[in-house]
Amino acid sequence: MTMLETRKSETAHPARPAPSGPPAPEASVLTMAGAINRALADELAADDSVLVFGEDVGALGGVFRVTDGLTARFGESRCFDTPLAESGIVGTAIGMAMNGMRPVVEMQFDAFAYPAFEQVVSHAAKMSNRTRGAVHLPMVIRIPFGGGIGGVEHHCDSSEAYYVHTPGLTVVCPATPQDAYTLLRAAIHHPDPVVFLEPKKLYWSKAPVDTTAPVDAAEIGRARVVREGTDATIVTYGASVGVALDAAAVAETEGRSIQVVDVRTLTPCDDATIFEAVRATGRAVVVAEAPGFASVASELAARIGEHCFTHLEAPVRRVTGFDTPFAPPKLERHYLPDVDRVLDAVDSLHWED
Amino acid sequence: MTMLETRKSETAHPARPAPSGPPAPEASVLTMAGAINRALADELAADDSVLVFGEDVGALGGVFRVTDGLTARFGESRCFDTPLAESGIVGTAIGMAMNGMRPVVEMQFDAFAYPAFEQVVSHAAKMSNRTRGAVHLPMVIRIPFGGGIGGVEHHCDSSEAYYVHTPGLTVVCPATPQDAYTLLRAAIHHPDPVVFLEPKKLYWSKAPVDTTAPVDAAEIGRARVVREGTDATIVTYGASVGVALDAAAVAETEGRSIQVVDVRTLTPCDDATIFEAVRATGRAVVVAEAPGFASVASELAARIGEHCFTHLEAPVRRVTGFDTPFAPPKLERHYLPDVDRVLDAVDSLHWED
Amino acid sequence: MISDDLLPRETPVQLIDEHGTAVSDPRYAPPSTERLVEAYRALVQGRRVNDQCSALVRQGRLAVYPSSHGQEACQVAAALALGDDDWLFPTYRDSVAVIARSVDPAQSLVLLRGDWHSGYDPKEFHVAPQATPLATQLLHAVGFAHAATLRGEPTVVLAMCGDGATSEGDFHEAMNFAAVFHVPVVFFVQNNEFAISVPLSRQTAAPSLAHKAIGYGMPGERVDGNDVAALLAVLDTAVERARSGGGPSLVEAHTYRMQAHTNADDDTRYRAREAVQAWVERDPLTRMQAHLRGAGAIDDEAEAVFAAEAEQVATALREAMNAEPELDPEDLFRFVYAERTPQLESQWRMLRDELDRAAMAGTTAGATSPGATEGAR
Amino acid sequence: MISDDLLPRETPVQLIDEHGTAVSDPRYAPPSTERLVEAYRALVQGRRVNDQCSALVRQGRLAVYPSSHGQEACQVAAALALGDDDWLFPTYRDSVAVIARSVDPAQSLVLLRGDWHSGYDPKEFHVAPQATPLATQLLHAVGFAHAATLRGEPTVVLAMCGDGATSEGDFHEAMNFAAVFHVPVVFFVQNNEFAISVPLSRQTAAPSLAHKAIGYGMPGERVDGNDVAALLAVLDTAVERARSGGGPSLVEAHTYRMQAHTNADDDTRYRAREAVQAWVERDPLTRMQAHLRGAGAIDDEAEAVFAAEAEQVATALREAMNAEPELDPEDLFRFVYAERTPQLESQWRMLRDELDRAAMAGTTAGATSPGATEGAR
Ligand SMILES: Cc1ncc(C[n+]2csc(CCOP(=O)(O)OP(=O)(O)O)c2C)c(N)n1
Ligand SMILES: Cc1ncc(C[n+]2csc(CCOP(=O)(O)OP(=O)(O)O)c2C)c(N)n1
Ligand SMILES: [Mg+2]
Ligand SMILES: [Mg+2]
Repeated sequence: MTMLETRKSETAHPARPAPSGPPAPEASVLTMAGAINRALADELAADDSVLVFGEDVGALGGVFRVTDGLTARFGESRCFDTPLAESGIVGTAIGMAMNGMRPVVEMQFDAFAYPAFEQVVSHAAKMSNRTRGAVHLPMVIRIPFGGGIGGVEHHCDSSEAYYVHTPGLTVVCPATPQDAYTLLRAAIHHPDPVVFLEPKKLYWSKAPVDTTAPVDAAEIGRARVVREGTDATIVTYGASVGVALDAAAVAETEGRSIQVVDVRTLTPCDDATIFEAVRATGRAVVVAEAPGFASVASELAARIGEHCFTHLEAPVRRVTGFDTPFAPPKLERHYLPDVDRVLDAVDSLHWED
Repeated sequence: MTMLETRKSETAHPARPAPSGPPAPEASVLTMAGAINRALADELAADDSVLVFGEDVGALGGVFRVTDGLTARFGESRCFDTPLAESGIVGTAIGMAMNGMRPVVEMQFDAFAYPAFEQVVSHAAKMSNRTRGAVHLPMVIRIPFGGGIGGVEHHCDSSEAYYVHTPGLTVVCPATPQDAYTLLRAAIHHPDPVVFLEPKKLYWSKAPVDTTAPVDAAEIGRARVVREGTDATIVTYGASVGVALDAAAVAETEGRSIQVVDVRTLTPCDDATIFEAVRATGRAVVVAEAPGFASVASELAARIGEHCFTHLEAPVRRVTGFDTPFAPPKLERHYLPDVDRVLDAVDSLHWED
Repeated sequence: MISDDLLPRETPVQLIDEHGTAVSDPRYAPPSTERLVEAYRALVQGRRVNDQCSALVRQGRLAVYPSSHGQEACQVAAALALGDDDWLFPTYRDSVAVIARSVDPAQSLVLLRGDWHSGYDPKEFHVAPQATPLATQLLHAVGFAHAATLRGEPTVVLAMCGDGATSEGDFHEAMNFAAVFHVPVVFFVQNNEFAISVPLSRQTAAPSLAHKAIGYGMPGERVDGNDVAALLAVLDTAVERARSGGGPSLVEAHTYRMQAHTNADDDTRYRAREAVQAWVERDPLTRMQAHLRGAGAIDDEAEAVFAAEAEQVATALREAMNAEPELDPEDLFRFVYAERTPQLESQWRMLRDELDRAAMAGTTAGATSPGATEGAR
Repeated sequence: MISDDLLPRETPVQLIDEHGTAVSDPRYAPPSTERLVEAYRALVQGRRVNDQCSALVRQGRLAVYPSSHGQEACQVAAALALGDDDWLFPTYRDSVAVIARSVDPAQSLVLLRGDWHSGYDPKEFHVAPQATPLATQLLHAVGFAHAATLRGEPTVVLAMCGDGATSEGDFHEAMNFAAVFHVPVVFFVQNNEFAISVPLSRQTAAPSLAHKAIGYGMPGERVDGNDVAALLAVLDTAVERARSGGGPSLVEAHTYRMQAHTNADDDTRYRAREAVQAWVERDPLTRMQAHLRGAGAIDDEAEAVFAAEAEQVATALREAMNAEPELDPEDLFRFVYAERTPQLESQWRMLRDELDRAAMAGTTAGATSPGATEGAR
């Protein structure tokens, strides 16, 4: 069922300023959900071929209210509800993209995107390659993902590993309202299918968002150092960026200077930024919520291990979800990577050497 | 469509002896397809609750003839064809396992297992956890996987990363007829769902198979050193084991002693055997066909990097499929890891130090 | 022509109308008065459980509750139509049916309370875990029934889903497998006119959901989903057909979701109050009450007994929900596999170590908030 | 009642019987003789292409070929029923339909030859890539048609699949989306009685596949799949309905797969020769030939022209297949994304470097066999 503990989350996650410099004077304070809503509205307004559809995205405005008001403003033909079938949603989006549209579809929760898996992996990801580039699929699959909202089973999966492993997909994951806005607009402009992962835990986090900057396609594929530091580097994304920043703040009180890299785009991976950051400190911790085995965290650890080998003072540590199904709400605090666990990992980075 | 280049493969892959010691006198020479067929037959004979079903597994005996003769021998109610729907196959197998059966289902090709993804990830993998162990699902999902047979699009995916990342699944991958027999019987006895990956390229490889040893549950979760060596360790599985052994043979002529570990069970991972092997040589190459990004190879590289750090003379190298959709038949030789590519990786292991 | 038998009637089967008056039907005999009294008793209890759960959500004792308020006739009939050895495959909204199959209400709410993913032993009650991913459980039901058939057991399986769930591919595959293998499954669709905010007209263009049955070669029937007598008669027939080797069938119950999808939903965004109001008159309880009173089968005294019983169930439920159970974090690792893997063992050791350190530092057990962290280190 | 219009007839529509005799139909007028001659010409060509391809497989010039031998009437009618601006969404077995839409035969065989995953530009011919994962393309077809509708374009989409594919969840979801959004799609099922080895009776228990239509609220029709006249009449009607805003419909053609599933299949394992033999008499070509000859619409001369044309196509195809095209390994990296990622660029550099080294060592371009390896190092 739809488990919406918005009230809970609304207070739990303090605002964190967008890391992309001081907000422009035009910036308004938005939640991440609001920023996504704004990005959708701005794209719907700018381009007639943009369409928004999925389950409950119309009159209801989505179970997270991300599409609130879009049908009222743009009409039933631009933002509409579909029958309850995720393969149907992604499959028809592919057909629409083949025919000149730029569909942006919503999967209601991460685990409910699995019925669409074949359409995503065997078609969305492969159509351009199949047709030697004759048919591109400019489409966005929005997936609310991750935990931290006290959701019941199937409502808190972190499914990014499935998508990043699939060649042909571009996978994006914002950690701030500003990035949610910026990256979603870039994703809608992107010529290829983008899986856009929205950290549920951050939907109600607030920050100033500049909506005036021109859409910059190059934002996709660009990681960002969101905190400078000299002793160790935390590489992370999504809701874990906040955990990493909190851990870095605690570490600072203990005399350790921790750099934090927000990966932002999971594929393609911004190796240059990540490797430079890790080489500068010589120590790395990768943090992510998903089960660790064969995950994005594994890939980041493996790449860093391979390309920064001679710079590393210690093994790359991973702080991830356990290799178990996501915890029930009352045990979720034990499951999710938290500040303590990140600091333990930092502690283990061979400081004695 | 079903692309069956059995004739081609039959000759292309020379027999390689089972690495588990000299064959018992009872051993008969079997292809891997034959060994799997034998394991199925032996389990069907031994246990009334074992059932085999899927697309074309009945009268036809499967598009790879793996289930040949089973319906004739055990009857329509033990080995039967289903309607053409993979979610239906896995979903009903779950229900059967809930009700005391031990279903062994066949997905016709790896990419055709994707329609069943939700049933695999949200149910097969989670039912035991969901019910606090009250409902176990002793079921096996057999998936012919990988390339090397000149198959067209969708017929050569290596999809293991999707399964190993999913907690609750046990993922097994034999590299020899003997292991196919041994591990499949163990998988059918296993109390939890097993994804059993059959390297298509090896279906017609032949070797002596001892079918008399008692079923040993502990075979699942056990890696094996299939070639001793002192200079570097190749960690691999499935069809790539043969490539690794060939590469090791070439390396030997060049004066390098290469150890080869066949992982056999992808989850749970036999860390002890793998780490011991890598620590002994101080150098490691991971080889697998699947696209490398966030793959089993990433995980192996990351774990080795983390746990063998102080023993490593060089970064862990990965030789994997490209991060592209699988190549069309005529370009497949460029795509698949081959001896040369493995040797190049070995060459890069900082020998100058 | 075979197909005529498979098509549903134009109007849903009804045996007792909105005023409690019996309606005679050419095909379905009304259930015995005894059975109707039993059903009414369960209806009263079901309504009380629904309303208690909604209250518990408001009090913060339950995380979420998808109420079947207004759909209790379907819930009760689904449970009562089955024998003890039969199996029920319910969804998240079917807690009342689960409870009517004698699962302890507190156990049935473990999922919605957030303690674990399911709270009862399916094998003890012959009730599968309540399914969240829509329509997936229909396939489990078919496989389950198929296994029983292969062993020659007389088990019948009743599998529930909503109108929205019929759009999923798994619905189709389950119907088809059931028909091809001719297994004893009754597919019971509660058409409550909404899938969260999406009305039936956006879900299907079919004359009715029961019209889907012919496309699989099984009979489809439509029934008034607020008439427990009609539901029992139709489901009894379907169960009997299944048990006697007649194969699967599809029953569509026309009912209405009287409350929001869950407490977290705001149904004023997508439906008019009058539409909801119109269904108050079709309430399954008042109708049966009027009928049984009219038939002299229940009186004030019987009603008082039923109400008291229901109140007892509610009280027990309240008390159970007010007690805070001790949850064991090690459970996260206990049931993933029959045998814990080395990886999970080492992950548990890491967590246990964290918990031990936190306990030593005097913080409460469990991973700690950022503030508490510093103390623990 | 609405549903009656949606049910198919008890027997498939037939306008020309197995002996070539015209049969009159209350609803469907026969296509003009001109159109039938055009269709016959395409049938002759389609048969020739099928047989040429099977020969090319035997000669090792084509990796695999799923022949539509015996199903050419369906193939031809699917292509001819559409206007130039309409779109066809075919499967792996529909090469003849693709070619009848004027895709160069050699381009249509790129997939099956193994050069690439598809060989023609879908936008040039208004033909989607031939789909391998069953039933998935039906959803693409629906989305494609929906987009056209939203822009007010008159495009009609004809989406093909086999009897086996109707069991997939995507079939269901496509039918349902099409009906709910009332989009101009004709679902055209070639029921050739087999899905590889699995007979129709194991695929469905429905009275017919066309009976599924009513479950979505669209009309279903059954047609003799070896009668190109009936096929044209029925598909024309369905296309016309779609174009004029009448929404989607489902057409089931009863035909037969005369050969094994592909050359790699051995159909003696699962069907009797007599069963296949029985369908020889219903061959779509001989029937149309007899009819047109009887009507005096074609004579020896015309037949000779058609045969010569078909032979030309076959010759061109043979020649194209005998030429070994130069394949560029860099293509592996070119089309994955519109812009090559840094990772793919470095992977291509690695491969290029291997190729360069191999070339320098005098081996042929491409990754090398173990034997050649040593030389290259
Ligand atoms: C596969 C899947 N997709 C989406 C959801 C989210 N979801 C939960 S309930 C629901 C609506 C279900 O409607 P219906 O089947 O009519 O049942 P009802 O809630 O009315 O009882 C949705 C979309 C889900 N649980 N599973
Ligand atoms: C999703 C999926 N599952 C399995 C297959 C393998 N497969 C290819 S063709 C085929 C049979 C298809 O039968 P049908 O739909 O009747 O078409 P026909 O081959 O008779 O034209 C199967 C099982 C596939 N291509 N896609
Ligand atoms: Mg509903
Ligand atoms: Mg067929």
